[in-house]
Amino acid sequence: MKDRLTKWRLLSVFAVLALALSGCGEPFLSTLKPAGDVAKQQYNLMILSTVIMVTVIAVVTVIFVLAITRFRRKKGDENKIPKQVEGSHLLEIIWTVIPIILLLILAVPTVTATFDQANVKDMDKKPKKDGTRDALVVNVRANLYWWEFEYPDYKVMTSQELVVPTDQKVYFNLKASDVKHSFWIPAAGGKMDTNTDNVNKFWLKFDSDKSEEAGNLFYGKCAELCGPSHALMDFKVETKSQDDFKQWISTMQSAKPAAPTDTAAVEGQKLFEQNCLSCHATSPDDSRPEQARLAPNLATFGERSRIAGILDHNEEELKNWIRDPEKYKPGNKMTGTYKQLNEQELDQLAAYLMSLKVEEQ
Amino acid sequence: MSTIAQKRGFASTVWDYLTTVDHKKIAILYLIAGGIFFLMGGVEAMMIRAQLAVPNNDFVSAGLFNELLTMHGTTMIFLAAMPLLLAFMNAIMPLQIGARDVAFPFVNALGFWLFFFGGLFLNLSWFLGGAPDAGWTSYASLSLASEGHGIDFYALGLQISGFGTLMGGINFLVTIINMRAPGMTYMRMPLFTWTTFVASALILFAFPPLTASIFMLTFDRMFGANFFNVAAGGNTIIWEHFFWIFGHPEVYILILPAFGIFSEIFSTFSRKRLFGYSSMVFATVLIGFLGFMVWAHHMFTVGLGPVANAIFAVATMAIAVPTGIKIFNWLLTIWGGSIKFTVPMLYAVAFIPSFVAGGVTGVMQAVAPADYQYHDSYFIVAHFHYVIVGGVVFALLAGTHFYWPKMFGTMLSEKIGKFTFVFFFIGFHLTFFVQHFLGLMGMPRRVWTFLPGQGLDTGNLVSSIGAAFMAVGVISLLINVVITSVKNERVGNDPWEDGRTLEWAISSPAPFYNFKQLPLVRGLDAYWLEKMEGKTTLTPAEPIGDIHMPNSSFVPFVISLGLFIAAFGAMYHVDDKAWALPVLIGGLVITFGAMIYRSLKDDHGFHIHKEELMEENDDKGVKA
Amino acid sequence: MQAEEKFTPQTWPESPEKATLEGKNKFLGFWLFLGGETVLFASLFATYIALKDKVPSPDHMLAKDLFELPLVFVMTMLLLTSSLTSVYSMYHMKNYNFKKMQLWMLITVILGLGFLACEFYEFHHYYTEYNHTFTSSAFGSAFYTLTGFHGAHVIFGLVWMILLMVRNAGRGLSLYNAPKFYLASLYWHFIDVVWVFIFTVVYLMGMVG
Amino acid sequence: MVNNQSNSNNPRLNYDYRRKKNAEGMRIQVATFTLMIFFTVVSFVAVAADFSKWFVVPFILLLAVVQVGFQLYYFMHMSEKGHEAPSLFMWSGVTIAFVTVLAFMTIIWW
Ligand code: HEA
Ligand code: HEA
Ligand code: HEC
Ligand code: CUA
Ligand SMILES: [Cu+2]
Repeated sequence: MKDRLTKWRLLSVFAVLALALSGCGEPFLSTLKPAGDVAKQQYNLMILSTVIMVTVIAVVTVIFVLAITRFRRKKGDENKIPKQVEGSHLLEIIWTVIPIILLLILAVPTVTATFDQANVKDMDKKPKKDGTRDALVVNVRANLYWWEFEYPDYKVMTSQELVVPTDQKVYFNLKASDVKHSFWIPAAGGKMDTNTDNVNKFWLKFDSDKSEEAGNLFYGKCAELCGPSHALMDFKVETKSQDDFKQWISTMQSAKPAAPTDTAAVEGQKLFEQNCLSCHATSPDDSRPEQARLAPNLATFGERSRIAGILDHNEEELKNWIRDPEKYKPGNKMTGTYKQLNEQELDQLAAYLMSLKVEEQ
Repeated sequence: MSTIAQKRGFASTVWDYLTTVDHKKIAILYLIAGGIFFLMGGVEAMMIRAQLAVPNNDFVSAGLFNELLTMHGTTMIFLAAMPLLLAFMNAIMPLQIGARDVAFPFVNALGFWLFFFGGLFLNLSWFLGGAPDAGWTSYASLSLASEGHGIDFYALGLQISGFGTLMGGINFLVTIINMRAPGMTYMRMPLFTWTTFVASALILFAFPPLTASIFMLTFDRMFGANFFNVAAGGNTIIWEHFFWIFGHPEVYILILPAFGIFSEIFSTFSRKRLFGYSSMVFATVLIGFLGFMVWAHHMFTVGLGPVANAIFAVATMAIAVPTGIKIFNWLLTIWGGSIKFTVPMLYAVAFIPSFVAGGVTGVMQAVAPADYQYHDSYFIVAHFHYVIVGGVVFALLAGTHFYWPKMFGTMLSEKIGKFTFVFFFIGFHLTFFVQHFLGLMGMPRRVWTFLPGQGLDTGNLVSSIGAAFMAVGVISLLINVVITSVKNERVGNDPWEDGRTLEWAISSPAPFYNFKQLPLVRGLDAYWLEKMEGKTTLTPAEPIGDIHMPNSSFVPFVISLGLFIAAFGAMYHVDDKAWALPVLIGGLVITFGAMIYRSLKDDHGFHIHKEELMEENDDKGVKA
Repeated sequence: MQAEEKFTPQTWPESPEKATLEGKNKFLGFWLFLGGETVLFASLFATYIALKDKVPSPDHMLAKDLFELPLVFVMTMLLLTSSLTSVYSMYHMKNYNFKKMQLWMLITVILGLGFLACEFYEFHHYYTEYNHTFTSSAFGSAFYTLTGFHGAHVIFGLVWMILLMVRNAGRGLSLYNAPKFYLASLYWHFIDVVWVFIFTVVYLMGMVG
Repeated sequence: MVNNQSNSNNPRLNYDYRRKKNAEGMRIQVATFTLMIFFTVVSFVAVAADFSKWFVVPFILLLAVVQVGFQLYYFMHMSEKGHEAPSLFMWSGVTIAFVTVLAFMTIIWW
């Protein structure tokens, strides 16, 4: 009877906590609204540890409050000398053993989850004859302040916006090309550093229902100080059902170079070729070597949700960005690398860039 | 007094402090210098919070923000918290063990001046082309990429002040091992002395890895080496390991002395001996030991692999056990006591729930997979400010009030002190509690600004308001200090009336030779034992005799100054400045010249003669 | 016991380095310092091990191609022997024989100088023959930092001993300077301890691959 | 306290004894030295003789450790009394040194 009572109590603590915590944050960003297996497992660990910790705090607080209320020096006690107690073996054993037990309870799932989340064996399974594998692999390259996502098995490349299928493990190869960054999609799971020394590997999974709640668009962050615009090194994750994703891949693979019809855009294209093409590519199958890929691939630029990861996606902001990128992302690598542009040229460039689309081509 | 005489008085006071080797005066130097750095770090924190109060703010620029956060962290840890703790160690520890002096008075002074010049050098970066901006951790890829001289200031400044700290550590260790009064066995040492001992041992072993890696950073940036240059075969993870092999013990270097201060305060104001003294000692040593085995918990996301992550996760959790032992021992110390809520006691009492909250989030972070979420988010910021501010800074504030009479002979106002406490306490929780949730909601740390529409606005505003409360608290403390110093009401040996350890048996402040006769220690809480037997003074262990004292010396200042000068040479050497190399060499010549001078010149110190001691008929020292 | 007191071999205490409080403090403090130095050198060793043979391109020299055992053997013998001579020096100090103490310390210094000369030759050789420099690769940086830190310790130890000998030449032994001589000799032994690991880990293991 | 000098108050009586003890100690030192030289030679020979790497590396490391033990305990007198605190701190240093080196050999692999 008593047993059930404590169990019930514990459960309700869990429930209340989970409720209180999940009231927090936005579904596209918060770790408290886990949208996939990894995040969920981590969330469960967070809840388990929080419950233990709240218990610890509660015990300490109770003893503490009792002590400071009951034993305050009262009027008339000025000369009272309390009994000088040396210690108590029994008590000391109790408060050594109980924490050890609590920590063991915590340690077991910790170790299991650690190994679970580091399991990327499928990634290294031999590619099939045609060079592809079952596992979906994305190569992530972090750069001062932009992200590149390459789908090596499909020869497709995007920047700033990662596209992933739902309900399927997505494996990542992570590295940085200049300084260290860290790849973090809070709602989908914990972060992993992109080192300059090596390639890190991990996986994430996106739940379709949760993705829908988040509007199929998650926020990604750079979580390692990397310079002035570290705070602005955001990216977005677009989730698609597996079929839609396959569709998307094949559209990307067959994307034709943009052929604008609008006169302004045609002029813009010329300008772009003169000033910008040395860094930016406009087709998703950019075959240049990594070192030559100095800037985000703009093949899908017209379909993005943000400019440079942070600005609203419209022509006005686009022109602002091209006019003075430094103002929006201090220390970025684009500032001052192209000629001064007048308003008309900006309009033309904007028209051209906005016409860069793959899916609605 | 004529103005001329006063001026000379001032100049001679300054000279006195520049050359002093008296641990009590060095303590005051540490207190002042550390206090000033604390204010600077605090002002930097206020600017950080001002910038983050609202989204898309442009109160400071992105570059300046990175400088602010780097200098805030570096200043607070290296130049404020640690030196302030060293101040209390210097002021109190030798008195607690009944020593006339520290083991190496000269080295003690040298340690201070190295710290001081290192800190000065670091902070001059603000005026000489920009402060370091790669975070206090200064991870290698970014710190090599960072332009200007900011990181050079960081490397050289920390190197110099690090030497100073190392010397301080060795000095305290030898003092405690060799200079205890008769009868002061290890297991009768007050807890603050014990924690000083363990923290000093941590300094001894934690600083060398930092020294080594800072040398590497210096060589890479200034002399063309390739330790961290991946293109030439280098490896940036080496820096991360070294930084944390140092960095984790460092946080225990900070918290252990804080624990010591609280132990003294709890037993004093509960009028009870410390509950479970021997397990407290044991826990202290165990924390120190474990502190060296867990550093990779700062690197869970680096990609060390599941085996390393699992091992370090479990090892980290283990530290909760000895820390818990301490917490419960304190609770049982006040349990059944007669608690008097003085200002120091208020901080001590507030420390318990605050620190436990911070400690348990530490254990949550030890859960490696969950830490993939917490790492480099505001959750971490919340964790470490809970333990550092709720632990270390509370201890510093408590210690300031508690030991003020012993250091200066006057009592800080309890009224203003309570005001300070209330504002600081409320402000602290306001500022940092919400940061847990900001982190969980996806806010990375070290961000210069944040965009609206991510659910982060309210939390940040609350946090900034809290910071303002803390500032009010700190300012009221400054006012308190000024008022108290102006009033200058002298107090006696044992102004708190319930002092238990040796320092409360001698006058406030202590005479420069500390104890006229070395006391005989007959148990834990030596002075309390005597008081319980109705005595007001200690039992002497020796007849009055000549006391040997060290001579003052200007050499420590000069040695440190030399390194300070040399650092400029090393730094500007990169810019191909013609004067840089001569300055580097010149500075080193000054340093080594002063060292050689010191070793060639005999310095036997001087004696205070028995007769002079007998003449002083006041209550200083021990009466026969 | 007073530092300034005059002694005869008969009254000279058994452990002169620890006979005064100052001496005792110095003795302990120096040992603690050596404990810290152990960790410092361990850090450099760890770095060396991690960066061994890490070079930007294949045309750089690796450990195997670089090191020459005969020279290292000579250096090792010089340093090991100097460790023994410094033991002799301390033996005579304990017997209150100032002259012999100075003499053996002088021999120690000469052996140390011999070691340094070899090391300079070695570095020079790598620089000029193999273009293996401090800045040429991560391997080079780690190698020169480890061996160079050791070399700097040798130089410091030599200067220290020479200064002690010169300064005290006319004064004889006292409880004031005995601890100083003792510490210098401890320091010298520690330098040898480090060298034992350097020749094993850097040179011998470098040859093995 | 433990490391007080022992018998300086009756020096004459101890003089001869101490002389003898010092000389005896010196003999041990020389013997130690001989062993150290021997170990060194063996190490160099083992490497020069081109044995298998898997044998040589642990072997010479072992010899180095023993040699350093000799240095510390005999040349630096750590075996004598009055060295409790030094050995405590040296051993702590060695422990941390070992952990550091171990970490750098195992978890920095790229
Ligand atoms: C004074 C400073 C201090 C102290 C004392 C601590 C104490 C602890 N810290 Fe903290 N820590 C920092 C300062 C400190 N830390 C700093 C500055 C950083 C960030 C550095 C940076 O990145 O810039 C950091 C970061 C940090 C991390 C890395 C997070 C990350 O970046 O991803 C981790 C991970 O494990 C951690 C863990 C711990 C643990 C387990 C303790 C433990 O020692 C806590 C133990 C205490 C308790 C647990 C409470 C009392 C115990 C009981 C009442 C018993 C019962 C309890 C249980 C059964 C749980 N800390
Ligand atoms: C001992 C260590 C210590 C202390 C005491 C503090 C104290 C405070 N810290 Fe901080 N902090 C760190 C160590 C510390 N900190 C570290 C290591 C980092 C990480 C840095 C990094 O990422 O690299 C950090 C980072 C850090 C951040 C995160 C920055 C970021 O990631 O972008 C924030 C943000 O809120 C912050 C806030 C504060 C605040 C509000 C206080 C307050 O408690 C401060 C209280 C002090 C005052 C309020 C003083 C006020 C003084 C006056 C008003 C002056 C009056 C002046 C005169 C009369 C001359 N700190
Ligand atoms: C040095 C090479 C370089 C040149 C030349 C250059 N850019 Fe960029 N561009 C960059 C980099 C780097 C970024 C990423 C900036 C960031 O986010 O920090 C970028 C970002 C952008 C973006 C936002 C991309 C996105 O994915 O959201 C646009 C749009 C853009 N550039 C347009 C232009 C135009 C138009 C020109 C020519 C007039 C140009 N760039 C010339 C390097 C360059
Ligand atoms: Cu990239 Cu922060
Ligand atoms: Cu830590």
